[in-house]
Amino acid sequence: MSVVKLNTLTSVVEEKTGVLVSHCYQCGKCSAGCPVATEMDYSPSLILRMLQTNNSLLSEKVLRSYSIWLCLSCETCFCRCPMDIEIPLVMDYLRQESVARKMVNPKARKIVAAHKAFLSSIQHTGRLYEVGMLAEFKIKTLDFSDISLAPFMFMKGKLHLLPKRVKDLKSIRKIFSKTKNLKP
Amino acid sequence: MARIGVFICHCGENIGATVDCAKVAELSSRLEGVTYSVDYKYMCSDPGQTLIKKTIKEQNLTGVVVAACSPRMHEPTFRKACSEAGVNPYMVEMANIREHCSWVHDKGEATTQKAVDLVHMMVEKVKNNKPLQSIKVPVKKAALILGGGIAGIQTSLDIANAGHKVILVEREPSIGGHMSQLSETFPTLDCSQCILTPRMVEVAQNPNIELISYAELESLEGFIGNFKAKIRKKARSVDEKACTGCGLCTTKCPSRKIPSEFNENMGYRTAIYVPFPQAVPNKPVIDRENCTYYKIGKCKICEIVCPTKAIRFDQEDEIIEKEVGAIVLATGFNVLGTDFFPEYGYGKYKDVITGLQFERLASASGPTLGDIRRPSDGKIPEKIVFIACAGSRDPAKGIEYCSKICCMYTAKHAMLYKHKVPNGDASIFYMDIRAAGKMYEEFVRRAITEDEVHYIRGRVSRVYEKNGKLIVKGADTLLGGMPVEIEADMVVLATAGVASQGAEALAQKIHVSYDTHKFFTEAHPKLRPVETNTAGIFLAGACHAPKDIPESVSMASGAASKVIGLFSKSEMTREPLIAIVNRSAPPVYSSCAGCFLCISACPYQAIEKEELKDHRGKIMKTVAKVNPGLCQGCGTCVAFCRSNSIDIQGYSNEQVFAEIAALLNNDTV
Amino acid sequence: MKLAVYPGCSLNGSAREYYESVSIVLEKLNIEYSEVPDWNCCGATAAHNLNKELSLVLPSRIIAAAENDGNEELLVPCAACFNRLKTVQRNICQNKEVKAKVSSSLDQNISATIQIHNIVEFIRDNILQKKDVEFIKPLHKKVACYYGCLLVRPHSVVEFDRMEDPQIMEQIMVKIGAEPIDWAYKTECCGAGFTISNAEIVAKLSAKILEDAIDRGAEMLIVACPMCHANLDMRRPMIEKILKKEVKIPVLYLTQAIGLALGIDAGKLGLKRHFVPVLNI
Amino acid sequence: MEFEPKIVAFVCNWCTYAGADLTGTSRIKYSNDVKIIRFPCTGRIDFMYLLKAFAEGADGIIVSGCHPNDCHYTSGNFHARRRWMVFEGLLNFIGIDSRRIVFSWISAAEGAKWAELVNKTVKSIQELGPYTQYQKVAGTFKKEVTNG
Repeated sequence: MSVVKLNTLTSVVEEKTGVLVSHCYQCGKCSAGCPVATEMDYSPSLILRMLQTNNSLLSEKVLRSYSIWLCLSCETCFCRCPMDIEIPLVMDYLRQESVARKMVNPKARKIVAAHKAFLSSIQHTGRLYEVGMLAEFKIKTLDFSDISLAPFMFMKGKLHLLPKRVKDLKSIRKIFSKTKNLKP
Repeated sequence: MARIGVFICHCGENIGATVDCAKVAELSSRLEGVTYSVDYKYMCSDPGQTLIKKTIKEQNLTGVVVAACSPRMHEPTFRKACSEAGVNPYMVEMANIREHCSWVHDKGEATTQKAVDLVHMMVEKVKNNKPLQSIKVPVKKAALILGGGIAGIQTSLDIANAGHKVILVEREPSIGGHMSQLSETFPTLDCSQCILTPRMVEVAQNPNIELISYAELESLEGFIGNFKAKIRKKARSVDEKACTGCGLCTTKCPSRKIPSEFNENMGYRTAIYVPFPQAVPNKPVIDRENCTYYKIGKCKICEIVCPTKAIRFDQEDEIIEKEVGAIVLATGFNVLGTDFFPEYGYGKYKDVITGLQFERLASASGPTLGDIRRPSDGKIPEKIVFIACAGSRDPAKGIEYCSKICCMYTAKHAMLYKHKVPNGDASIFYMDIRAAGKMYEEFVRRAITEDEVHYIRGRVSRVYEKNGKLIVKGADTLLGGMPVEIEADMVVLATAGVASQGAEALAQKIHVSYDTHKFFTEAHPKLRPVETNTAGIFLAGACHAPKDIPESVSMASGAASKVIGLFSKSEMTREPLIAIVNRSAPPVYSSCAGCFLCISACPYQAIEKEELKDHRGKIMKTVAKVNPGLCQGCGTCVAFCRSNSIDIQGYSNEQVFAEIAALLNNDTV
Repeated sequence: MKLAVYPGCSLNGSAREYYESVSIVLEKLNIEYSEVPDWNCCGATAAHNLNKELSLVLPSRIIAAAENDGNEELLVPCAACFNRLKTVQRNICQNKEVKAKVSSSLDQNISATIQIHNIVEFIRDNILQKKDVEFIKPLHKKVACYYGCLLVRPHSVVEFDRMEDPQIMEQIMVKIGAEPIDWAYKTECCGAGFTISNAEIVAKLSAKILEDAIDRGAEMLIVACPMCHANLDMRRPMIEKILKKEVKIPVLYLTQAIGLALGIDAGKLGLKRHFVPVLNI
Repeated sequence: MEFEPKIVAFVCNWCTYAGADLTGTSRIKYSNDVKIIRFPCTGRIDFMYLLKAFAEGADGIIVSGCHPNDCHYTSGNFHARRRWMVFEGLLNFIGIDSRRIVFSWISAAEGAKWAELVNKTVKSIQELGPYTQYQKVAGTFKKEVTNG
């Protein structure tokens, strides 16, 4: 006896992550503990509530929200949730969905850029090449605010000019090709 | 030749929607021995029962099968109906085609076929049934009440006032239970002790009530109407008859720094102590763990000062045996501590307390004489935060159920605080306000509107201490989950109500069933709320589930009326579903070989040896004999018997074999 | 038991002093180990934010490499990498589909049965009981042990003791002669992956942490995560702006503190690489 | 189509039977290949019944009663367990596949567990396939046990 599910964002989230949004009874404990809730446009509990409504307009608001990108994956919400709802997993999925549907919140540009720069660096060297990563990030975002840090980092020997590569780069490329990589 | 009638019930849609009842009736009519079969919307209804009675007479049936709900629900109903129409009630069986069929399978051929099979099974069983006469047993008209909280007190008084003997057993040195710890009670705000203590005194003075305090049930034997209870009366180290309760000993006792259980460890007591001034009985107890004499062998100051020489250091536990006809469980509940909640400080912050501790602070007889003061430094809190559902509705860290009483007592706590500290600031973090009860909602509204208690809908994520303040990080979900941070002086957790410790052990000792949370289970969730599945044992109060005072009291009176009903006859009838050892004419007398394995198997000592004599009185054979008064019909002996000489009425070998054969050979229908 | 260490990218770059101190402390404790051969990045926050599958496969390659090299134990000093590796291991062991997916992407069947340790519990198990280790220079300091998120959460994955108020670092600190303080921010988030992408938030959160530590009289912070260190150490200028005061409290890696107590020279422990000078030790 | 095993469940009236009632009250669906025979107590169950059931064509059997210590009659379930230990050895000895008999404790509160047990058993019996071997020898058996 299987119930036919609407193909809403909510049902997809529940299917892909295995997290049951419907279990949330809106106690708000996640929002209470979230370190960045004050910066968010919608608090974690509100995001879950919006998903619960199964309403397409609200679903789009969720995907366009800044909140999903502000989430630090610090897991505080999950470890205190009385209903054991793994919110960070939901956030992960929503982020990927919002990129896929080109709905990334403008304020999150820098964050996404940083993530992408990071991944492309790995794709090319197998390891994080900080200089390359920073450079790409700075160029993409035209944000040179704390470029001043770099010289210090060199002085402290914290930055290598040349990347340290993984020898067997093929395997890395392979991994990227096999895991439907999003264009960096 | 058997003439069996089969009656198929639709139970409205419950069965009718999934099982093709007409077809079941049609197919069963083809079964050998079935003379009549019919389906009907509601068999248990009055017309339904009349239909059965009418058919019995018209078809002069010898046996009846009713295919409907679980026999645990309506077997008595139909057996009664049939016996009124002249069929022996034990010639009636029920096929469970609702709980075990229509409700658990989807509509379809297979489900209908299963219903037919279940009917077939019962038809074959009935063919092997024998008419039986119910057994009469005497009833001992005395009741044993376990637990002397408000529920136990109410039950005892009701039964005693109906003129029956009552033995009230209380684990603690005094009766009164949790209610005696409360300050005021919702929704009337009248003082708990003022309404409770008179009842406690009544108990002490009622000639029909024998109060055994500081005691626990050791063991229980027997069955409804005829229980034998052993009660362990713990050594008080005080001769209760000699002691006048003058209290001199407690004032002179040198070890004074023992945390007081009655004050939820917020006050101190002495080693020889009375839990609280209005205790009943008002006789002290020596707490041997903490008494200097028992620890190092000297002191005995209490003995020296006692004017009536009532101290008995050598006193030992005493086992008291009682015969009772009924038992009422009123063992109450417990509240969780603060230490199981990591995010609220693992119990390391002194000023994070439980609701029950707050009751003691607010109580005029409490450690602070009614002032609300912080346990840490005795300051009066200017900002206080109450956290509802601290453990309740929290499958992750607490329990999934709602503790029911917290919404109300938290509102009350906030009110009491505001009355005592008018300029203070009280906030309550809640998820829902469950105030269903007479004048309850009004009470909560009063807290919000008149006493200006801030209700914030949201749960608290964390509490931590900083510069003597408790930082409470919560959220307001009505503002979209906006974080709310409060610097409080004191935090009160409405911790969950859970089963009292030892509940599981007790349940196992007396064989009543209990749920996953160790609360005792009632016989039927709706129709038999104060009975257990064990005949003669009843439930009162919070040992069944968290309850407030009025609910506990009404449940207590309910249980009492059940007991009084049982005691209204001097003997009661029991189902004859018991074991019997076969007998036959000389020279065999019985196939029993006299190995008496059955005696060792019987949990009720219901089997004894019997000497069979010939007409000259010469002993021919010694065989087993079942005492029908004691046998409970578990049938363990039957499975043990190697010579098939002992069998159990209603579940005989013939009946079971017939059932098995019927179930597995459904090709006939 | 053959032990491998997975340093991860930070410990090779911005947090090299952490690796330096880890290596030298392990040496001092006579614990033999080898680096995971030809290791790659675990994908960090970026991967599980943008590409779930990638975030599963990258760490598996590391686990596989360690296992293929015949190791039974894997020490991961970086809390972030540790968390990723543990998460993936749990996924592989509990979910057949994941296991299949990962194996195909790696062209090999991965068992993922290797024991993965974080630095804190590893040090506890190898120091607290040991009699022969000598702390010739007890660290007579009031220290605030900062665990952050990834070491202790989620409990179901990392199974760290007492997630709301862990005590293991404190036990270690007592052992090396320091005095751990009781404070409120030991498991609050510092801003983690936003180090470069959202410095404002990092500064805000890190400021709260440092403030509480200072208010309660801590003389230094002890951490076990390169990201936490970067945020608490490198972001000082912004933090000082927020708190409107100088904040000079140094931030040491757990292994650096232990190293000092073992009498190892500050330079060898990479203490000179910190932005906030570690004075008078 | 898949083979539908015939499975008989011998259950105690106080725990498992009530538990199965609860499964119904909570409307939890389960396979209809299992049919229940009600006993006052698992202690009542003479293991001859199991042989009888196999003889009559059962493919699998469930025996279920109260959890240890919860027996309505103090110790019936313990007797049943002890007897089962002995009996299992006998079964293996005479070559009856004891995997076809599932022993379990299910309380009156465990409705969901009953549904689980049924479905699990049906699945495992389906894997074992129909049980015909024993019925061959059973003819003689029937006579012997039913004369009791």
